[in-house]
Amino acid sequence: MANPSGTGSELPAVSEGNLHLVTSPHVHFGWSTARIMWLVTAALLPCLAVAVYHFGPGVLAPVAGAIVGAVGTEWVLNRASRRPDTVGDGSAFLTGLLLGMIVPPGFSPVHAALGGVVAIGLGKAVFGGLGHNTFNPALVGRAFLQASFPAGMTDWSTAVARVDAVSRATPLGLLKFGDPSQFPADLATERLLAGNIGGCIGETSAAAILLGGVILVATRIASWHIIVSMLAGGALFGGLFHLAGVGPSPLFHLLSGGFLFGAVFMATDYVSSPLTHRGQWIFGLGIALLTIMIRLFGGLPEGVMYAILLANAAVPLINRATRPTIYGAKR
Amino acid sequence: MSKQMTINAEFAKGLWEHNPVLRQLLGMCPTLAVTTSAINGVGMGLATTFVLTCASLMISLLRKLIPGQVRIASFIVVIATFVTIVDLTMKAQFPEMSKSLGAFIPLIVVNCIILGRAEAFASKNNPGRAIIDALGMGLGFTASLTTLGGIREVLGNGTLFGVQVMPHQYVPWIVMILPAGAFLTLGLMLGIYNKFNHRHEEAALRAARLAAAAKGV
Amino acid sequence: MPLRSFRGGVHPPEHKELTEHKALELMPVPAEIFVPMGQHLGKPASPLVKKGDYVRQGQVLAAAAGFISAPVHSPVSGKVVKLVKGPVVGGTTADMLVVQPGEPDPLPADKVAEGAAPPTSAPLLLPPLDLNTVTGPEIIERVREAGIVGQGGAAFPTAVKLSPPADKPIDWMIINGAECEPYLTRDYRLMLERPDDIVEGILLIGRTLGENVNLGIGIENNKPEAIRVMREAIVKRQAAIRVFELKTKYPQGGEKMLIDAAVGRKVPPGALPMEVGCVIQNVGTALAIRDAVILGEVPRTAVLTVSGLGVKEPKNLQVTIGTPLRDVIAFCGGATADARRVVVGGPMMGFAAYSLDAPVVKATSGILVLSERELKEPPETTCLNCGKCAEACPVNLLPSRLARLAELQRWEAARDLGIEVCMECGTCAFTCPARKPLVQYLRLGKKNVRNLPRKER
Amino acid sequence: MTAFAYSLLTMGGLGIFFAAALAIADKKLRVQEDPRIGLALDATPGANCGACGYAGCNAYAEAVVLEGAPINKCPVGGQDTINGLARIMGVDATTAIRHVARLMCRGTAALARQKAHYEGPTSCAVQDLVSGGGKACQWGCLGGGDCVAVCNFGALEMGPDGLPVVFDDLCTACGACVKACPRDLFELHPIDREFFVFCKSHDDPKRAKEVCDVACTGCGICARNSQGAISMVDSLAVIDYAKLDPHVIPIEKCKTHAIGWLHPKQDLAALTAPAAGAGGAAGQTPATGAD
Amino acid sequence: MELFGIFLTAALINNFVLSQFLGICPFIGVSGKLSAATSMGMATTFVLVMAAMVTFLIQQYILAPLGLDFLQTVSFILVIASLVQFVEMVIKKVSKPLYRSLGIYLPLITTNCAIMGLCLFAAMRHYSFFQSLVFALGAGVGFTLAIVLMAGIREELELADIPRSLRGAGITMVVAGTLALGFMGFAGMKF
Repeated sequence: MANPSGTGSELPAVSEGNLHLVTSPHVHFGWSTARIMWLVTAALLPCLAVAVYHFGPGVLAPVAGAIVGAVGTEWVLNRASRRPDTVGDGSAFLTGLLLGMIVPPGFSPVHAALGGVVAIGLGKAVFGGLGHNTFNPALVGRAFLQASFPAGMTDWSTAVARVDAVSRATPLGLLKFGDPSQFPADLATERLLAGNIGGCIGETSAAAILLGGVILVATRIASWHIIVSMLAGGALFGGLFHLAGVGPSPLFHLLSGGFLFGAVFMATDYVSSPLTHRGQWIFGLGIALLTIMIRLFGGLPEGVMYAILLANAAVPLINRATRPTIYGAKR
Repeated sequence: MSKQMTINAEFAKGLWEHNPVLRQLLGMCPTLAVTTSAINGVGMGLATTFVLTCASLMISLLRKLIPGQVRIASFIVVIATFVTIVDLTMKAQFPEMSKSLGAFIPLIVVNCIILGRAEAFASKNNPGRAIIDALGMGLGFTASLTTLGGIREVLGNGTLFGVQVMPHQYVPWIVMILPAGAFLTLGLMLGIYNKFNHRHEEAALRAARLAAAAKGV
Repeated sequence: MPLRSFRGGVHPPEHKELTEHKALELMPVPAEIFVPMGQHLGKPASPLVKKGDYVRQGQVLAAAAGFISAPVHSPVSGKVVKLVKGPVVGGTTADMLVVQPGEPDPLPADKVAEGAAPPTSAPLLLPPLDLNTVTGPEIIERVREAGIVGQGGAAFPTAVKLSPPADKPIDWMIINGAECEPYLTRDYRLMLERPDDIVEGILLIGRTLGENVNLGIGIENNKPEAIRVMREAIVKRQAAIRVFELKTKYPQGGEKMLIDAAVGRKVPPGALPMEVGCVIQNVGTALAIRDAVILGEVPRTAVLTVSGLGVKEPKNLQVTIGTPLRDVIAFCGGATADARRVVVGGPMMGFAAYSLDAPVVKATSGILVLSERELKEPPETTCLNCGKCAEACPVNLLPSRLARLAELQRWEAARDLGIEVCMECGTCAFTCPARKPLVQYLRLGKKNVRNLPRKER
Repeated sequence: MTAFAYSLLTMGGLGIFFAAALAIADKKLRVQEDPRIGLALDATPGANCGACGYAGCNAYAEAVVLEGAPINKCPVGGQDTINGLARIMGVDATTAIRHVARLMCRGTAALARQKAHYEGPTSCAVQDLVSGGGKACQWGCLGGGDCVAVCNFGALEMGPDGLPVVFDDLCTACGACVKACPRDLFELHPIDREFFVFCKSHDDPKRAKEVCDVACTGCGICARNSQGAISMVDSLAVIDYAKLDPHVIPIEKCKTHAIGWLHPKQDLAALTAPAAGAGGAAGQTPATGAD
Repeated sequence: MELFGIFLTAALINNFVLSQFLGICPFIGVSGKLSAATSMGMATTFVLVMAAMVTFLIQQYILAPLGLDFLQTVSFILVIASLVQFVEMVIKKVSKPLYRSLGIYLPLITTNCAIMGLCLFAAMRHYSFFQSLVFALGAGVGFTLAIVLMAGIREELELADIPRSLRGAGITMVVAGTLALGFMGFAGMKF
């Protein structure tokens, strides 16, 4: 009958006034924003490694420029607007790295840094920071660079290249402006996989990108729905036109240019992609269609970036159209 | 609008406080379209100011004669007349500028600033005030356009009023003279303008609180 | 047979190993108990005793105050010391009677001489009823009299749940043995230790719901032993009770999820399970009903799991209702040095206690003392729109968006997106990498949406 | 000359044609609208705060003109709006006494106890859902600043002591803070009213004293000495201002200083000084009802 | 195919709003709500087509034969103003909520340079009747596309934590700029 406890003094850590009052749930999956960002960064390393192998260590200069621009802007703007410091969550670093991977190998580091500033400043900070941006910040940065320095952004004759083969026009450029029959080797599948072709730093080797993609999907960071729908869309639309006698084979569409890189690393950006799987399928197919249209009928050799930016703009409408049916409700 | 402002205030309000571009967001189409260079901004601004001033004067003079129901239509006819005058004059005197401003000279006719001032101010005030108001608004418009054009010209071409101002190594950001650059620059300009005003408001609020606190003791 | 489940959900670490092998233990009655008048959903009961009264175990302390209410019985024999407002879990304060367990005062000599029976502290039981002859209405009446409430968490008065309106025929009564909340092993232990009594309870509940009701019990497949034992007990009694083996996934034990998994029916938004002809009862409730009918018992103790890395000796306990949390934790060896939070209920839906004086009540299913080691709490960042919450939400909502709408006080928009369907299971907040307090905002939103003027849909 | 004539003809013809078409359309399609609505809208301050009980200034203006809603519903516009609306509607202007918001709690961080470490969003409405938040008193100010957030006029600010401060001059008595406070601690009072019960606690005396130094414990001493102006409602003193004669209130008898003057003379200074650490701190934070 | 080219150019490649800067006022003013933006887009498209037809007739059969090209501005604006007023009356009669949501911007269609600009361009480029029609339709679709995309984004951004000084027109401009960058992908598109 005796009070078995005596007093609360036997409970040093959870004594009165020391209890934590928090809403349920009291356990957590344990993942954090920072962890996701750094894991994506890690998934990008194979691409970077291949780039260094093919283009030489000089490619690190524009990459570093973009990262410095992005992280520096994040830090400065946080300071200026008296918001909590968010450099540590890795998102600005990732944006910078992504941007660095999608400029030509010999791109000016200073201009890359400007791209980083634009990516974070106009792509993210004006919307209120991480999680609010409508567009993929890295692509905003790149679109800005593409429009600002059209010559620099299409100059593949990099001085840093170790192999001659890589300091050439991109396969897509050859297809659009050159005579593809004169460069059959550049259009071969195994070279597209290995990446010893002309192109932006991170996008040349399909194999390295796929490895990164496997990492992202296996860790369940990226939605495979977006990647698969975009690839399926590319194969479908590219294939249809190919059958109709327009354009190269669908496999070439998928492996060349920024298609894979866009599918794995750009379109899967959480913030600027749809919430639901159904929406993600529409999103991926839409990007694929736009890309193929721009590649085949537009004035530019490559259109992945524009396609993703335009699809980003449509995400609110897609989200609205694909709102999940509430459990038990009738459609 | 019950209180009469001083002539100075009437003039100055268009420059900053009620700046037609930055505050009232009027006349955005020419603002964005023609500001690829500072000189274009000046040209467009002055052309608009001329139309605005003449139309305001005319409408103010006629304000008691025009019946209410057809006033908008009459205003438009008056404005269109002056726009045609400007258009023809510029074609004759400044053919180059007229070319670079293109359709946006005749489009002054649909510039909301002009109709807006006609409706909100000139049709309710005497000719003197109407002219002051129109001049203020017109110069505010011109100043905004010139600033925007200047920024875009410097960054997008390395020049200001045609004079090279950026160092030789500078690679111009072509995007600045493209449509996207116009939107982005104006967006940031609006942000900076608002930031200034917010600072001002916050300071006023702090002062008011201090005053309230002082009185409370 | 494929495993039965539902869309969405998560797999939180179970930690059931801490207590699943520990047999139920009876905890001694503490020096003072605190019996709240409101231990159920609905109106608190109204006290029938006053300060200084001597009360017997099982005596009615407070009467039900309305249809959705339940009487409160004294868990012990002893003296009513006072009526106070004391701390409760999941709320601020509530009225409670403080009872000091003890023997009754001896009768004065003259009364003894008159031949009066000496007062006793033995439990006051209701007359036992016969399992084979008792009728449905009798059972419901007994359940109401005994003040039995649902053991599943919401503490809804069971008698009300057993009296569905005539226009809602019930054809499935399913016992919820999923126990999907991590840490908790109470239902598991009850199934292992009292399977025959549970079967009797199920049959009794079935009798209240008419001739055509099918009976079943759903158990997650992480409790194979419980599934085996229950199957044996059912066979032994030759009862027509189906055992549904369910996939282990949180919140498998949510009413809607259980119904979906077991019989494949979806409860419409805003409706109760009876809308689709189902009634769900908890294992503990079935036992309480059985004891009330066959033994004439009223709820005097609560069976609960005391667990978490912050308590020295995790246990499954039978605790006198009204025992302060402090005493229960102390009985389990006290808290460790790195204990940070005391949670009453499961870790996914339970409430953090702000005071260790708060008492155990009828529906308390667990007391968790969580330490720093298991409270993984990454820093909060802004929502990344990653959609993991939407993927996990068992009722197909967009929690991140609803929470943001609630944060911005846009109640109408939140209502239009179905915030009222949310059952606060915590799945979304569990998976959120941005560590947003989603449940808190959803709760805020639901409260304010309820207060919105009704709009015809 | 021909060009001139043609111009005249063309423009005249076009003008007449469209004028006629519009005139006919106007006849056929006209929607009647009371011109006074626009005028009434001009008379409102345009803050769209909803304090009048309508969906915004436009809705209120419509209600005044079309449904004859009372013209003194707009606390923000005050007498100006009333005068304006009176002129438009042709009715007498009724004078509104200026009101301001007052916080009925003095439980600063130093004077009121905490019961647990609350973790989560600071917003009061959210805190209140988690067992009433960290503050031990379940009636008092949570200090989350919901009132500050909803104030459109900058009239509220969180003070350093964890309670919001009202700036009388800026307060328009729109009532937004009254609605926002989950604990109903704000009340609108005439600006010259200085005497209040700064507590809303219905706790029993023991608990009230336990959780906060400045709580109304419900002892009733003020009521007994108030000649009927103060009554006790469920352990809380309530003032009937119609009967109140401030000079006979024995507020010095209130041990916790829960009842007293808005601008304290001595009553709170003595109590706060040791806690605040600096003498006279109470006098420097004006008009707070919270020092 | 040539008509399709005109349509595509007006709608995407030289999008009226994002690359020609026509119709910016309603683009900023009415893009706050998706429903209003949709109706604004439709109303504008309707007026565009009507105006293109009427001004074509006036240009072709009155101004050009009489050599009165200098009256273009005046007569066009008169036509447009009357048309818009007519549409306004119809909408006011048909749907009060629609009228309210479009609010003060309906009269502003008058001063919507998209309409005047379209008529001037069509006259300048000597489009035929059908070409003008398709041009107007393309411009209308382009305008609707831009304003609907923008409205979708802005409704979404209501949940965002945008810096105070950029709220409203500022962020709209930045989004429009990024959209314009995206639309550059259509440059040079030919079928």
